Amino acid sequence: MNEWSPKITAFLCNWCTYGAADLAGVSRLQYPPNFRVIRVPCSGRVSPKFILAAFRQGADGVWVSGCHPGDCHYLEGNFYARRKFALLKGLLEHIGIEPGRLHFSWISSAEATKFVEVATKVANAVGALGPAKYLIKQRAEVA
Amino acid sequence: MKNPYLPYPVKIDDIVVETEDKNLKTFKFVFLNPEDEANFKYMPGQFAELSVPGKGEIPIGIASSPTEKGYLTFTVNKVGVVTTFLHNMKVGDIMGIRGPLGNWYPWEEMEGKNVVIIGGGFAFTTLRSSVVYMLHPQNRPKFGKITVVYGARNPGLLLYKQELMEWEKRDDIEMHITVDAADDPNWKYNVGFVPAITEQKVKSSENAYAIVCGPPIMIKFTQPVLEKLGFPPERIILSLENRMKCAIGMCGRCNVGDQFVCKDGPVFSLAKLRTLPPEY
Amino acid sequence: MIRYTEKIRERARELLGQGKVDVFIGYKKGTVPLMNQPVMIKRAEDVDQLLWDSNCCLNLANYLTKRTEKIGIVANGCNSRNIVIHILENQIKRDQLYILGIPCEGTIDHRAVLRAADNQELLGYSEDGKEFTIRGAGFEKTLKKEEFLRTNCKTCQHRNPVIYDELLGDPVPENTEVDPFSDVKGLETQPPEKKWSFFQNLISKCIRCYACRNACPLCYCPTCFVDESKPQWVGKSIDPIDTMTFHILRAYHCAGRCTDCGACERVCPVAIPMRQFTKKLNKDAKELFDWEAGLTLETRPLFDFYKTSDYNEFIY
Amino acid sequence: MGTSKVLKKDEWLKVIEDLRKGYKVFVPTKEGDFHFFREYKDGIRPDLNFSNTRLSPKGLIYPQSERMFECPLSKDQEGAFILKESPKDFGPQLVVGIRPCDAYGFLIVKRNFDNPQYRDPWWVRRYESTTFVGLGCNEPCPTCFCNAAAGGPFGEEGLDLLMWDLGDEYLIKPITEKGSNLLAKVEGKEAQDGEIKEAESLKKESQKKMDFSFDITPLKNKAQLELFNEPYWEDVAFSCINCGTCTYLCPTCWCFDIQDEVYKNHCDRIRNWDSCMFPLFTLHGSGHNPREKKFQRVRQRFMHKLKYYVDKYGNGIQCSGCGRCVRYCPVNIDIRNVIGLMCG
Repeated sequence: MNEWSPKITAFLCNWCTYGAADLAGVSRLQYPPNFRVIRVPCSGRVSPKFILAAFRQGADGVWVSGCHPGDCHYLEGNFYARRKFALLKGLLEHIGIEPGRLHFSWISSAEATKFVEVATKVANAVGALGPAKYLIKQRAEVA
Repeated sequence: MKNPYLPYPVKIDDIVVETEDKNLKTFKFVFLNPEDEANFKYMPGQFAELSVPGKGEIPIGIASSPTEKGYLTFTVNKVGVVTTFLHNMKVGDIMGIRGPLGNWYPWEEMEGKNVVIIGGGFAFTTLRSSVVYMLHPQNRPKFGKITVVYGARNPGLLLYKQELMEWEKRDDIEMHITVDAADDPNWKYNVGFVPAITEQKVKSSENAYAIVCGPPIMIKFTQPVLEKLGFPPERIILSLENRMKCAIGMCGRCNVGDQFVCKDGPVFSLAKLRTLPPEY
Repeated sequence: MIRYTEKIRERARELLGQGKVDVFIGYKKGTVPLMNQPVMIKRAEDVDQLLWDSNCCLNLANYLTKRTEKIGIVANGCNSRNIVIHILENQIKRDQLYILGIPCEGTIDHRAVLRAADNQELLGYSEDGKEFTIRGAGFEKTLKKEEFLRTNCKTCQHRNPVIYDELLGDPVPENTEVDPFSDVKGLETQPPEKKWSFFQNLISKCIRCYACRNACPLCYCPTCFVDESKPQWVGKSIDPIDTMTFHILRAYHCAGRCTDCGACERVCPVAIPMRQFTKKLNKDAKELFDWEAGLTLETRPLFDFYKTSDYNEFIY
Repeated sequence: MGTSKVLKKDEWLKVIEDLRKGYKVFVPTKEGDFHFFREYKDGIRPDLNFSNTRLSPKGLIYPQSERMFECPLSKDQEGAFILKESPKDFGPQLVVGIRPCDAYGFLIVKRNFDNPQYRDPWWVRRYESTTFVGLGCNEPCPTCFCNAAAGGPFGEEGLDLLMWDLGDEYLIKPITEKGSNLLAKVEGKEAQDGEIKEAESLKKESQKKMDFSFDITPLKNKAQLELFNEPYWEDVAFSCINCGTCTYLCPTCWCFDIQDEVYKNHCDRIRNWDSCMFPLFTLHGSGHNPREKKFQRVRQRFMHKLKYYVDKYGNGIQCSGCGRCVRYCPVNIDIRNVIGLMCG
């Protein structure tokens, strides 16, 4: 039973995706158990530093999910987040983080089914890549 | 070769919350190895590095007196990473202490002299050590009159309250406790800033040394008062703080001119400080 | 470009003399060949220190952050774009500045020049139009400037200042033919492991002196993320992952702001081409948002506004 | 200290190669456009045809990042929370081709790390187990000023052996007993009068090429506060970008930081080079910073090197004249000019 299964850090917006996860739970919908959820007030709160910190600490994947464009509780947080993430994703992939490790989604609190779908998709994508190889902080390589 | 960076292992023996805002706690440590205690010979005014593995080290003045055997105490303000972690540690936890470090108040020089101790806020730690040291029956005859002016913003922020009250009752030490403001109608001590109380209560600088520890603003306004009272700068003793890492004069950050606060200090006379750049 | 020197001196003298500016920021000749030093002139009689040649590589916008005086400054294309960013980000006010614009014909890559001199010691440098001459013990070489341009200058598409109070020469033609991102595109086609080892290798000599960060006019945060302790984002040793984290975050802080002035690479004591990080961001900003930093005072910075129609394809 | 020997260049390099049996040998080698000291392993090509290494060799004795102590952090493990020295190899090292300025630099730093009160165990053990084979400079760089700051282009202090490049051969002079013992085991012909004369004249020629000089008396005589309060510091510091290039490349800058790192319930206490150019260097927990402004930090660096060190040790300035900071300062702050100002 020592089979590897991915650890995925999920930054979920309190106002939508986190609710969707809840709803999926109470609706008894099955989704992969690979996520370590961090509840954030808005996808706009997710600093690129958080995502790097997750990878550094050994996350095999990172998933950020917020409200649909136009539905942000703070009106426009997710619009700003979208710009930030677009460039961040490009940069991380450029330095060698595989494209399937970092995921973004918009899921409203009513979309339990979408939550399950995306969670499955993310878990499968990360699972297919195997354990994270790059940017993991190990014991310091020093003299 | 003795490794001067290696802390002695110690155990937290007791934790006392000192102030009402709970930001200051006094930690009592005992050495895990008795021979380490024998090696840890210190004088009031010195400091040590409290070493919390995984978090780092912090330089803290030793609040206990060498006359108190079997343990060390440190009063720590909760500010950064290490102190915050330390505040959450429990009695029985193991950590490290590295020291004693730095110089001490000029005890040899002060023998036979009157001593005025002026402290503010949570900078009273090594002053507490000094008072306990001087009041020890073996040491008390070595000093003349001992006067203490100690102030805090309000009564709840005074350190070592119980001891202060005990000292108040003694006749071999003159206590002037003060607060900036008190809303307690039963407050029976002084109200006023430390420099003002010093001016009112300290009558003479004759044959006397003044040891001053406190926030920069207090020191700034106490200096002229002391000079007015006639204390020459050689007899105004201050204890400095600077960011430190190694605390043995090697890492290079705490210097004030060519002096290292960690190794050549932290205790300097005002006369000495006047020859040095004011980088503290 | 030596021809600008006299004009700069003349105008700086007048501006200082007439009290239109309190100080004038420009370059002076350094004590080492191929090296000029940023300088702040306070008195009209000192303006003869000022010069302009192909070694004016440090970005002067660096020296504007939070200054309060009225400042005269020289600015070529990239420097002027960084001045725009400084104004947009409230680091300096437009009306504090008197900008002498310099249509720029590029600056030279001192490392390439030294290579051409077989890394022999240089004792002298002079330039004349499209050529420059280096001298050392027993040798003298005249080289064509266009062959020794810094890599960012070679692909620069904004050589003329975008903001100025007066232009010191006729605008130079912009070089729109070249593809500034050909190297990035090449790497993009590589598999992840190749990319990772490329960047690991790229930063392997890094000593974390932070010259790249500090030479960058975009890096003016009072507390840099590397200095934050609660939480601590990145370790301080030269552990390769910590070093990589530093470079990723440093670059990302420049996202949508980098003008590719090349100061970071120019100052690196171990010659790390760290523009490979920022160029990817510049490329994506251009392709996804049609964005180039610091071109106009009229638009907010890239991350300070959005469109509902922004690129969304990467989001489920 | 015994007699000098003369060896053909390739013979001497062969000797060095063979010495890898008894020593960890470090040699200058070219990587990209410049030279670094690297451990002489297979695949490394020593290159003694260089002006100087980009980074000073201080890292061979005092690595940029070094694990000091470690301990487990979970209660059920033995020795939890009790730091122990990390195991290290302090076996004999041999540094070949170090320039006299850099070797002299170690002597400057030694006064800090090896003093009557405290000895830095890592620095001292590594320094003591290292043999330094210097290479004199026939052609000093225009930025060099070791003649004024230290022992000059063929200075012997801090070296165990000194090599002269005589064209096809090296003349190797023993300086210390350590060096002499090493050289005694090397087969080579004894240096002849002619060769010794040639070496002497190379030294004189080289010294003649260096034109910067200064008199240290004003640095000694002026009060700290007088120099500290000079009006020129803001101008000196104007162009500074507060990077750590000068301090990290310097053979005589020794400041460090100590950091704890945790990995999987294991604590490492690591020390890293630090720089007085960084604001964090002196930042208090309260937020107060005694050297808050850029010019204060620049002033600190020069005051430390040119005044505080002079006062503290009475043994010259804290600079060996290697010229790296002059050359590689991104904004051309030239210590020689600052010396001029401070002595003026």
